[in-house]
Amino acid sequence: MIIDKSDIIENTQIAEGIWRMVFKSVEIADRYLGAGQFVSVLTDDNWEHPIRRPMSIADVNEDKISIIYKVFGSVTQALTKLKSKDYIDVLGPIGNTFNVDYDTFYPILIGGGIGLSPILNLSKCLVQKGISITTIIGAKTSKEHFLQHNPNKNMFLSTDDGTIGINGTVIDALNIVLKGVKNPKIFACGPEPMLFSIQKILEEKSIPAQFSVESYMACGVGFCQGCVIPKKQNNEYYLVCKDGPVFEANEVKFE
Amino acid sequence: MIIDKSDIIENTQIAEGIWRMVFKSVEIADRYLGAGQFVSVLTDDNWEHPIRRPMSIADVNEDKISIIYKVFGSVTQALTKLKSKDYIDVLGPIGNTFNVDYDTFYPILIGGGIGLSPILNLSKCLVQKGISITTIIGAKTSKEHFLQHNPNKNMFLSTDDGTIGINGTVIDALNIVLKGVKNPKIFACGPEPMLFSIQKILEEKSIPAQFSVESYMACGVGFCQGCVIPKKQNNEYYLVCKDGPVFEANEVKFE
Amino acid sequence: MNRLKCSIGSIEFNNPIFTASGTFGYGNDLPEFVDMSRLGAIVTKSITYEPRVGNPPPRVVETPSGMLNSIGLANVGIRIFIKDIIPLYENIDTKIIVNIAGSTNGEYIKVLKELESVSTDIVGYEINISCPNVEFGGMELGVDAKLSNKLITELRKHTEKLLFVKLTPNVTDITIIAKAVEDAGADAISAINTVVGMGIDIGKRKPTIYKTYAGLSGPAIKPIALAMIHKISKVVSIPIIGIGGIVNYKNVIEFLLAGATAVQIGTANFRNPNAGIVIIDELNKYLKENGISRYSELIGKLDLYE
Amino acid sequence: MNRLKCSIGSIEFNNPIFTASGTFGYGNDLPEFVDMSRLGAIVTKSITYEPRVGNPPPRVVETPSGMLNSIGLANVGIRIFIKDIIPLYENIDTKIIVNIAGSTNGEYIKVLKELESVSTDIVGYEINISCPNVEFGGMELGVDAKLSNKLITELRKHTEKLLFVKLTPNVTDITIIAKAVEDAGADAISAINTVVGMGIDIGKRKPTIYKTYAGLSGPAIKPIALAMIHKISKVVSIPIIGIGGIVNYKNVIEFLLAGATAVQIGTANFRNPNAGIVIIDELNKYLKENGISRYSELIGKLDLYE
Ligand SMILES: Cc1cc2nc3c(=O)[nH]c(=O)nc-3n(C[C@H](O)[C@H](O)[C@H](O)COP(=O)(O)OP(=O)(O)OC[C@H]3O[C@@H](n4cnc5c(N)ncnc54)[C@H](O)[C@@H]3O)c2cc1C
Ligand SMILES: Cc1cc2nc3c(=O)[nH]c(=O)nc-3n(C[C@H](O)[C@H](O)[C@H](O)COP(=O)(O)OP(=O)(O)OC[C@H]3O[C@@H](n4cnc5c(N)ncnc54)[C@H](O)[C@@H]3O)c2cc1C
Ligand SMILES: Cc1cc2nc3c(=O)[nH]c(=O)nc-3n(C[C@H](O)[C@H](O)[C@H](O)COP(=O)(O)O)c2cc1C
Ligand SMILES: Cc1cc2nc3c(=O)[nH]c(=O)nc-3n(C[C@H](O)[C@H](O)[C@H](O)COP(=O)(O)O)c2cc1C
Ligand code: FES
Ligand code: FES
Repeated sequence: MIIDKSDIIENTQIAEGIWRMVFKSVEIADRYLGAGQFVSVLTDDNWEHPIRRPMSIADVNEDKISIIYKVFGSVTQALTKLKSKDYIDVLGPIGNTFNVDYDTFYPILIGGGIGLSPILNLSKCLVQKGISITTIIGAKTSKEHFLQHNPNKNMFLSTDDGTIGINGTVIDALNIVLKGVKNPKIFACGPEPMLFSIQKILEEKSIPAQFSVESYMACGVGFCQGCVIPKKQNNEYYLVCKDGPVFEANEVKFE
Repeated sequence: MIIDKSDIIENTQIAEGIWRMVFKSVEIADRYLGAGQFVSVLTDDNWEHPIRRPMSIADVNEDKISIIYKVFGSVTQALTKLKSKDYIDVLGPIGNTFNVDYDTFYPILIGGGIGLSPILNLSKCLVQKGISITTIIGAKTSKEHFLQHNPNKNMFLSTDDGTIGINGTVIDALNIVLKGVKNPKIFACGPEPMLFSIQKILEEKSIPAQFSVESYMACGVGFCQGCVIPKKQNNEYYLVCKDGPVFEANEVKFE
Repeated sequence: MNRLKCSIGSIEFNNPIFTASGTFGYGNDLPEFVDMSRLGAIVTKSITYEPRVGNPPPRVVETPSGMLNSIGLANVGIRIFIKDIIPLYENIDTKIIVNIAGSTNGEYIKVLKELESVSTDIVGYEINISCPNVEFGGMELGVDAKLSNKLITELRKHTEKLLFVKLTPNVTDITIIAKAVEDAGADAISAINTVVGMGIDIGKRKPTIYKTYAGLSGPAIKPIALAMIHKISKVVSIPIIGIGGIVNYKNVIEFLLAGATAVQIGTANFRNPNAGIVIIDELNKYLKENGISRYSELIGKLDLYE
Repeated sequence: MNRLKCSIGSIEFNNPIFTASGTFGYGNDLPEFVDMSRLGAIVTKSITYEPRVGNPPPRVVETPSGMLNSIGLANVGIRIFIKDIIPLYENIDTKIIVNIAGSTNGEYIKVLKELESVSTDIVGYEINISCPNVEFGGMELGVDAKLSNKLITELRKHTEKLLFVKLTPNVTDITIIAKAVEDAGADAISAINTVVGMGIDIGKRKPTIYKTYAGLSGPAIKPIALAMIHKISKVVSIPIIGIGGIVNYKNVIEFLLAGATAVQIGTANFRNPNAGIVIIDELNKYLKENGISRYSELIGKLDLYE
């Protein structure tokens, strides 16, 4: 892990309210371990927003690192103002990675909302290795999608309003996909309610899964003890930044 | 007075640490009364710096308004980042104007440090009217000057280190200039110690003067009662934003 | 439909957005572009019996997301206020609340009585027992439940108009003071006044404010204000006027959810004298878009975790 | 020449820049790029007798120029601390101060005694009587001069190591508590802990922190901290460790001028775990450029207006 003032190479809108930023950091790329890890960014010297913002790594290509972000509030809004040649202050890489035992299982990847970054990253890695997988990416409506629905290539999009891909949530898509595969293992990232629903379905069907989870973070380095998520087995907590962000689905509890 | 989101036309460095910004505001230009008035600017939606920054009007040319600013701290630093086509949130025009009874007096204009904006403004107005004046502009060193020392045209620069113009402060320059004129009246703007020194000299010599003074301002509109300067005659205060910024030299007290 | 109608005691306000004392003058001398009739009410700068010139400069300075001030209750005094300013209120239909400060109980009472003795359109008084920048009437009075109760009990006897009491946050337990002034007959509690703070100019090695200590306001103190209002709302049944760092309609909703019936805009007026009016428009829009027919449905509607 | 040498009690620190409790872990698990040996000292996360899992999330949230936290003293407990963490300190030469918290006087004493019973390189203790996020050991203890005096008097009996006492700002008059703990034998006063605050998520209509109330830290509270430190410095003669919103060397100088002998960096570590080290370098540069041969020349050198 390192803090690097990284040069921005690209920062463009790729769907409604969704942006991709590519920046260059040899330091971070050198330390990068794989899909699941994230970085934490600072837009500028402004102390109105003292806290960094965590962003999953969507892709690492040599020393070029991509993140995909949704414009939520002030800081993501400020991110959109940055241009190539500006720099961004990045802490990373942070956290652990997905562990895909693809010899035993058939990987189904699910990304909901802005949870798609680590999923796209993982998907690309697995495809490059020639492993066959199915990917499901969900959004509210077609405008928020920047990928192609392509069931032939096992790439399923879903939209709540049915404007593209499968009409419904990623859960609906998952139920369809599950019918056609054997020995599935799920790798999912997305909003808590989505992970919670997936958790319930998988428990019923005894399907293993790994989740990349979110939690409000003040530091990203284990200092603040802020980023907790309850353990399933007892009343203790995991730190998402140190113990995660990737957990076995049966390790974590959603409330 | 109005608040206007004004388009920036130009924002360039003109000397060491000194910038000129020109922005367009029909609304403010319409209400502008003359040299001495100022505006108060807000760089952006950032609440780390809740308070506007007052800046004297250096020039009004139709709907184009110029300010000249020195990079002091965070906000003036942030100002330098703005480019033409960006906008700036401006409150103004604020305050009163110099009152130059040039029929009776010979105007000597003195600007020290960043106090040169209203002086340049006044100087241009008087010259355009064909009135003969003397202007003295002081700085620490030649790098902070962007004007030409031109005694033939009654334009004197001074520098503390003698790197351009008269070696010394504006007071040294004033003492030289005073020798050659009759019935002088001084119009000055600059740091408090400078105005204080001028005040003492003029009192001795019974020369009238008007000062444009500064004070820390929270509102610029008379709400906060923050921008006070002591009255000379009693223990009360003037509000610089409502009663000033221009005062007769014998009205105000420096401590 | 006026979604923003707001009642406190017997008075109906057009909306719950007021301007805070000391941040809007007396309401008589506004920039041309401010239409103050849109505001729910204006709370005047604190009025004392004698005129006060206030403290030497520097009186104000910026801090991270806030500002410090020590104005020292500069004001024209009650006589000039009655003679020169009150008559101007006849021509406006914004509701006026006069903020009163004093150095002794007697001074508060004298000011209130002077105001009661003239016929005015003033709808009420806000009693400032919380100014951090004077000795009495601030740190001594406002932190002592008994003294506060005694003063408000006395003032209550002399007026039937609205009586707001403005509390200081510089106290171990604000709920005790809140309870004491409710018991004394206050119609509402205004909270919070500024938090004691200090700034230092490292170049000059001097305080940034002449009086060394000053009052902190602005967004920086919003979390402190929200906590105090939420705590007060648990112990009193009179309305609370929420104050502290409000700069947009979202902040207003935070204060409503915490338990405030109305709010006051302070520091934000310095950045934009129209801040209150912008907020009224934003708030209306929010209510409309969310199908909320009366803003008051939001008051205290906070869903705690435990 | 070490311009930054700093003495508190019998201990010499390399410099007056410490990290604040709860913002740097136990000092045992740092990002690779942090060279903690550069720091004057590390104050550990608060240790209690039993391990504590802490509060449910959300535990932290940003506010304007600050943040709220309610971690709930999550920590490994004294036994694991002694078994697993203290041995690691042998391999480092940064000075360690252990912050102690408890739910009863007895708990504080038990934790201190456990630590005294093992031979360690720890140079001292910081007694946290100011955590806003637990009932006792926070709001009850730290706001009561008698209780505070009693606890510190007791603890003093059991150790000759440095004893810092960390005070809460959530009190009407912090100088009374400061005096009480000085009288009890404290070697230094650490001030301030966080200010009670609250945030509200208007979308969810819930508090932003699970426990409703939380502790405000960061630049927003710097003016409050400076005022308190300046006030404390007028009534005590033991050193003060200034804490609250320090993010750069200029802020450190403000605290020194206000009367602090050393400072602690808290929230700034979250933005950059190297914040303290950056500040040490900046401060050294400033002293050099200004021809100041010992930083301590700045302590309390504030030139008041009146
Ligand atoms: C491990 C992790 C990976 C993430 N990856 C991505 C990603 O790839 N793309 C993406 O768009 N978003 C991602 N997020 C969420 C992202 O951090 C927030 O959207 C962002 O911080 C919002 O900041 P804001 O100032 O725009 O909004 P704000 O108005 O500050 O906040 C809006 C919401 O964002 C969340 N948020 C804000 N600050 C933080 C924080 N410090 N830590 C965690 N959550 C916060 C909160 O839920 C908050 O309510 C990730 C979060 C985590 C924890
Ligand atoms: C009537 C008036 C006219 C001015 N005209 C000019 C001008 O034409 N050009 C120019 O460069 N500067 C002018 N100034 C000064 C200018 O406002 C400050 O330099 C600027 O605010 C510095 O802001 P900052 O954030 O960069 O620095 P900061 O770090 O915030 O402050 C540096 C210093 O600037 C001064 N300052 C900061 N904020 C204010 C404020 N709100 N009101 C008054 N002073 C403040 C203080 O002395 C402070 O110590 C004028 C000031 C006044 C009162
Ligand atoms: C410059 C200034 C002057 C103030 N004067 C008064 C006053 O005279 N009487 C009073 O009761 N409160 C006074 N206040 C406090 C405000 O009314 C308000 O309680 C406080 O500023 C917090 O609100 P804010 O954060 O929105 O500014 C003053 C505040 C400021 C900033
Ligand atoms: C996340 C977090 C956890 C904290 N935990 C503790 C703690 O365990 N014990 C303690 O005495 N202070 C604790 N504090 C308070 C800090 O040590 C410090 O007093 C406070 O944050 C103010 O300093 P700052 O503004 O530099 O952060 C904590 C602060 C934060 C932000
Ligand atoms: S974000 Fe601070 S411990 Fe995980
Ligand atoms: S700046 Fe507020 S009254 Fe002048």
